[in-house]
Amino acid sequence: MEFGLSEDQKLLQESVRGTLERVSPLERVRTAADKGETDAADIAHALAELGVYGMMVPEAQGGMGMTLLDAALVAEMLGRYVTPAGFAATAVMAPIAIAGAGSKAQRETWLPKIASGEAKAGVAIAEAASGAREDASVTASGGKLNGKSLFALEAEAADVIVVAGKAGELHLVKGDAKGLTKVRLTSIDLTRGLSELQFDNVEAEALSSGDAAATLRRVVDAGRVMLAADTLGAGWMMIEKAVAYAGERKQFGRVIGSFQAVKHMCAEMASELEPCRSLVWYAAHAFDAMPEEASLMAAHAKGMTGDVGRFVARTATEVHGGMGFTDLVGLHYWFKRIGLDRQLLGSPERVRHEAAVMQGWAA
Amino acid sequence: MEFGLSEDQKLLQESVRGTLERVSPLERVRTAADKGETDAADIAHALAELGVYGMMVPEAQGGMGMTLLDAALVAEMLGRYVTPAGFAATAVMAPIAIAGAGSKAQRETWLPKIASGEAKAGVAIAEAASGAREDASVTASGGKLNGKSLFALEAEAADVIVVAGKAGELHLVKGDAKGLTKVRLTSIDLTRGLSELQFDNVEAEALSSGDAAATLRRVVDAGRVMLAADTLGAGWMMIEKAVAYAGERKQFGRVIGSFQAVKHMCAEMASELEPCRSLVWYAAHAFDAMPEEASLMAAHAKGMTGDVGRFVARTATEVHGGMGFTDLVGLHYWFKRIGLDRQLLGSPERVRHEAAVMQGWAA
Amino acid sequence: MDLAYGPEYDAFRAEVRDFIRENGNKAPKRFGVSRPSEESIAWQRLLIAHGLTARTIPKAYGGYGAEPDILKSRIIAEEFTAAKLPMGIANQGISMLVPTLLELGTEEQKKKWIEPTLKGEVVWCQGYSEPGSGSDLASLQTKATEDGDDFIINGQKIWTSTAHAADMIFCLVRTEPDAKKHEGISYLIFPMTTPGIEVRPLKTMTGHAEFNEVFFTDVRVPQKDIVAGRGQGWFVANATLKHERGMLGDPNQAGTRLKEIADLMHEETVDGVRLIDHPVYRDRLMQLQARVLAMQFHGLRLLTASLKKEDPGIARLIVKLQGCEINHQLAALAIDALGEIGVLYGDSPHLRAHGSWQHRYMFDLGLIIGGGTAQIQKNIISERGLGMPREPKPAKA
Amino acid sequence: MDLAYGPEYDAFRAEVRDFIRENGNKAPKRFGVSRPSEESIAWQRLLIAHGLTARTIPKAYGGYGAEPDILKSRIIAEEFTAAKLPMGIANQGISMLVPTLLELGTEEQKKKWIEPTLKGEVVWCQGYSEPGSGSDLASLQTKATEDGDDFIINGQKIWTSTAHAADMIFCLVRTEPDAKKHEGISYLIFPMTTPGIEVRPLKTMTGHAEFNEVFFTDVRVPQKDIVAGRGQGWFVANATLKHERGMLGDPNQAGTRLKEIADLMHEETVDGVRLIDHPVYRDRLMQLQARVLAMQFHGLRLLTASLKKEDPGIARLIVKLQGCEINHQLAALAIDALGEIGVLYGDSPHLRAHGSWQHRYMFDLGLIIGGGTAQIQKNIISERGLGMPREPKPAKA
Repeated sequence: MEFGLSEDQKLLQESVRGTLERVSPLERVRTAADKGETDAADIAHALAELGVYGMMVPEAQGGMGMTLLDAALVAEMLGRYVTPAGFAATAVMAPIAIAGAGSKAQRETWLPKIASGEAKAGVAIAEAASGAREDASVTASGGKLNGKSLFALEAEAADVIVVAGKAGELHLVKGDAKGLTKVRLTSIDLTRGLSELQFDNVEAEALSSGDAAATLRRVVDAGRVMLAADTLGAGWMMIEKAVAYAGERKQFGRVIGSFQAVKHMCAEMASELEPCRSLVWYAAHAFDAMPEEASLMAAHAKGMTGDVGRFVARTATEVHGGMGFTDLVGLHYWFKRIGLDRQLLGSPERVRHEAAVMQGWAA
Repeated sequence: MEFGLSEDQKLLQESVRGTLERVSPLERVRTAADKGETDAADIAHALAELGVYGMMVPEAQGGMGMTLLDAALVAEMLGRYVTPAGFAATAVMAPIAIAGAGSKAQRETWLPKIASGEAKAGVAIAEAASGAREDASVTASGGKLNGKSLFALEAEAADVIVVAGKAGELHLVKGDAKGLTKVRLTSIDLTRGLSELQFDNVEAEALSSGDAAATLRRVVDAGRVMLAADTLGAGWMMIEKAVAYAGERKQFGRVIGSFQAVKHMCAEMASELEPCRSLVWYAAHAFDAMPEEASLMAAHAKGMTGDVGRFVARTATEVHGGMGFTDLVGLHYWFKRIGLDRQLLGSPERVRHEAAVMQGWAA
Repeated sequence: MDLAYGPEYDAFRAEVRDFIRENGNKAPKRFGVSRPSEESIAWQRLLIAHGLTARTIPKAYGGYGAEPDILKSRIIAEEFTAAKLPMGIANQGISMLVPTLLELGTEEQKKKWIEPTLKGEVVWCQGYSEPGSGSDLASLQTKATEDGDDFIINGQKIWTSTAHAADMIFCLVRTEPDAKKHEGISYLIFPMTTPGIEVRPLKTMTGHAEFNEVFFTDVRVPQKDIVAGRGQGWFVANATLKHERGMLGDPNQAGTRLKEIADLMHEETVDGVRLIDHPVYRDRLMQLQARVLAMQFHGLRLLTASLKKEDPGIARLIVKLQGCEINHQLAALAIDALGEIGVLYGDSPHLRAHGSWQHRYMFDLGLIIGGGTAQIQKNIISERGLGMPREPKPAKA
Repeated sequence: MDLAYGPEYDAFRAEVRDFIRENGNKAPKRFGVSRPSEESIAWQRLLIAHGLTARTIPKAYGGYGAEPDILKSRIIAEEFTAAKLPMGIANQGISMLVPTLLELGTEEQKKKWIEPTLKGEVVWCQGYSEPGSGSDLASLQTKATEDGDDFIINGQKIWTSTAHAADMIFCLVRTEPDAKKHEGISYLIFPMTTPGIEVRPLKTMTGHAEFNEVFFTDVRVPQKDIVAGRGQGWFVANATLKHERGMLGDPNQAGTRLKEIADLMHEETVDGVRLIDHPVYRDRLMQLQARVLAMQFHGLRLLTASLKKEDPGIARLIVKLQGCEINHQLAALAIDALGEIGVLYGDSPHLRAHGSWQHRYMFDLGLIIGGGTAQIQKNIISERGLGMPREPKPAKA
């Protein structure tokens, strides 16, 4: 019985932390945001050296076949350092899709390249995960895709994209396929890549070797856990920054961190966010070891971090007073990262409804 | 243009306040609660002398034909002093029902007696106002009522009871009618009377001179405004008590009211509750002067005071620390009064749904 | 209770409507972001001439010279809002400097500054906050040292909107270093062209530079350009800050926003289902509607108190806290219901309302913090509104 | 991550199940409200004999004498909960006094008190809080004045559960009036039959007298009945309070409650529609499910930290605050969804679950306040958990 991180996992997280502290400091994030880099090459290179792109790729395809909990620890650090680099789609969701429902050829074509970081993968499943807006949908016919998918993750410069079709089936599309138009969507969070994909008779391969619907479910679950972990990391960084700022900033002759109101704001943030860590860990572990609980726990992890994240983002900003509202201290990068996490792959309201459905509590 | 109380209204409220301070102090409330008195004779007598039972009775029937805003001011004071006396049903809802849908004979039989306090009236409309629990309903056939109605207000010792039937029609039943069984329902709030009415071929007169459905709507609206005002009064008393306690109680060498956390709790209570006053006033005034807005405003006044009331009741108790949890300071009488207000005649969730329906925002 | 305005005011309302019908086409299309456009200035003059703005300011100082009448001001506002017309120039010179000079300025100061300010010819900025003095404004450190008939100013201000475009600044500086902190401050007015002033734009979380930082290096200002005397600056500033706090959290604006969200929830769908048909979002909308209505009626109550010259007590103190919070929550609901569309920003495709929901969500958080943080508001409500004790002074360490 | 217990523990679990199967029928039907019933005492002896309670307490003092093993304790708890069997006697003597004596008592004290306490023969109450000393326990005023070999005790305690039925009290008294407030307190144990003790029931908002007040008038107690020496009482009490705080807000209890509410929402209807089909209530249920699950897994995390003898840091400090709040919110949801039925109480017809949702709603609010108010918890979390500064001491007025 051990509900906690192994020594290896702690080492993994520390090494990612150390690397990101070096390659993804605030100044670098700022430059990337200003330039519109959502997958900064230098940072991606450092991540490749750490091997994170191969974490979820099976060993048979040159990856490390690690667990979703391992990936969640990385996602947490990426959130902590608001790192402008792809991960959830290319390193987690796409490999799960391809390993889960790809043919041998598909697996062998893409997974080794993804594992090495040589190829990047995007994921276009927003309609399945969060519901279709603007009636977006992708339909397949005769090996060709038509329609559009909004809010594709890390797809802009991707070599290959996993696309969910209207019936819940999965497709693999090359990033440079003819008839595929990628339109960048700019969100509040300039550290991550979102696009609209428009399909005009785009050649696609079906990902149909396994149970595609079950694989899509796994992809969504994994994505939700990644976003939950991202918020966990970003949220704790905001708390630490708030505590540090409150320990320096003086007003009325005292550091503001000695005012009970400020202390209680920090205490409330910590006591709301810290239980999320256990839920994220459990959800990730369930994905790995207890598949029958995985979807419920992923939904709850996503929903709870979404709501708690909002509270933390707002409260930490308030603790910073006017400084929190400026661009000077850059706190808003975390605020916006958490804001994006909340809305992607199912809002708290939606995932709670799904959680009810899973338990037979809603139709 | 004047959105506020007239001098007469201020005098009315002050005179009710003065009387209740005298006749309904905490010790009296406690005795009444211990004895199961929910319409204490001495207090009812004092209220009769103030003329409150005739407020909503038309002048033609010996009443004063006052406004619902006047009645709300009285209700606020009754909440403030957690007064164990009937009012909302006997002095407001029943007169509105009888005056609105009663025949000349019915009006002249009952309204003068209600106005003088000689007769007391109850109201059994919970199924229409909050939805039926346990499939309770009352059906009429050949001038006889059958079925049951739960959560009847002030009905136990009433001389006459207004009963809503399954189709939204209204009936008048004598308190001592044959076949009528009244079962006391004990709630957390021992200052107010709730009962179950069981009808076994009970003789009833239809209240059918006007538009019964519209009258029922008016009765519900008025009742909701009364409960909202009750919570407003009870809530402000809790805030005042919390502020006073915090100004006396010392811990760590300071009065606790000088701790920022305690001050902020009090500030939050006040800033949540005080806007409710304006909403209650407006809802009452709409009932009197802008009937097209009346139901929406009554619903919102009930819903908002229900939620804010819960926050105030809980927070004021917390400010009192352990003392608030004991019976010693009697704070719980207010806590429970607010708790009952919240659940009667439509919960916040239900009235919000109704408010959406009224605006065509929900089916 | 009487929500009608009565015949005199109905007549006045008719006059305002006449004006709007006849002149509405002259309203500026381009307002000017920092400085009023020529169109705006012409419109402002027309409004003043008809008593529709600067209404109660004496003619001698360029106003219309009417008696104060809150209802007439409200009627003007209601009609202009209904017609979707701009009310005239709104800037800190007009809202804060002019009332201050009227109350506390010398005759010479009034004569010199009020008229051109009203007419949009002179643009002001406000030099109050400093990086080290936010909630604790009285601790400000910008120094004004005597040098003959002048002061030499050194220091830094922050949150100075329009500083980059302003002609003049009204500025709090410490002139009496040895006095108690509240008593050592003076209120000075001087041109932004004075040598030694540097303005740097201050970008906020919204991505825009809505504010500036202003740096003073040996800025020389005549001592006579003080308002209300040396060491009086704290009291002058509090008089004007009161105006500013009253402006924040306008409940009618919240009503407009609520309506916009209700419309949006009728138009937008997810999986083909309208957002208004999602019970959980709808319930939030209804909760907010109750709160918005309550604050609108609360506004009527405060208006009535003003008319009767009664002190509304705690009812006034809660407005900023409640108003800003409700606005923030409204924006949050719009964002949430919009799902991923709700996080789009900048010039993204699929943006709704130019990204204004996200902008408001962030800017309203700025307003919760600015002009007295929510924590300071709660201190004020508990101390002044509820009579609770101040925190004890800390013992010297 | 490994949520399995492993073969050794699986075997242990099998033993526990065997015990339950063979002896479950001996579990007491009547527990005794304040004093354990005879059935309870017999059950307790049986459990001790099998190492199912008092497991790690040395045999010499009446326990089972096993090595501490958190997992085995957990397995016992899991199996007894699953079988809906009582775990043995739970009272403050066993949970607080026994660990204190084990750690700090003299050999004589251990020999004399632990065994009869474990066996339910001696019932204790706790004399810590005073009317004037709630959050600020160290300010307690009950005086113990030396008189020869004795102390003479005068003062008052409050929140003393089971005082009316207790044989003994463990009590904090001020023995050193001239010492600093934390250093002048001693921990004394004495019989409740000592002359001069008066117990008055303390009714709470729930309508029940779950607690008492205890008054001391010239109560004579031998000085030797101090635990851990004069002036050490504050440190002794903190050691035991830690146990109490850990007990509050058990996340598994919350899981049971959540399940009960989900069941209730499936059974109860309004206008014929099941409560579970009301999206707004259902959404609240789902929100609470996430929070309950998070705290359950948080409990696993703390358990793992204990197993590894690691300090879980802030993770431990938040348990009371979160746990009590979630329980309170669970009760609130049940009440709200039940509508008017939710406010019924006492012996009313139509009552659900004997009125326990209302009772819990109020009692859980008491728990939020008791054992360190939410405000004190937040002070602790910010100071010990986040390293934030203490509030400065106030200057002398």
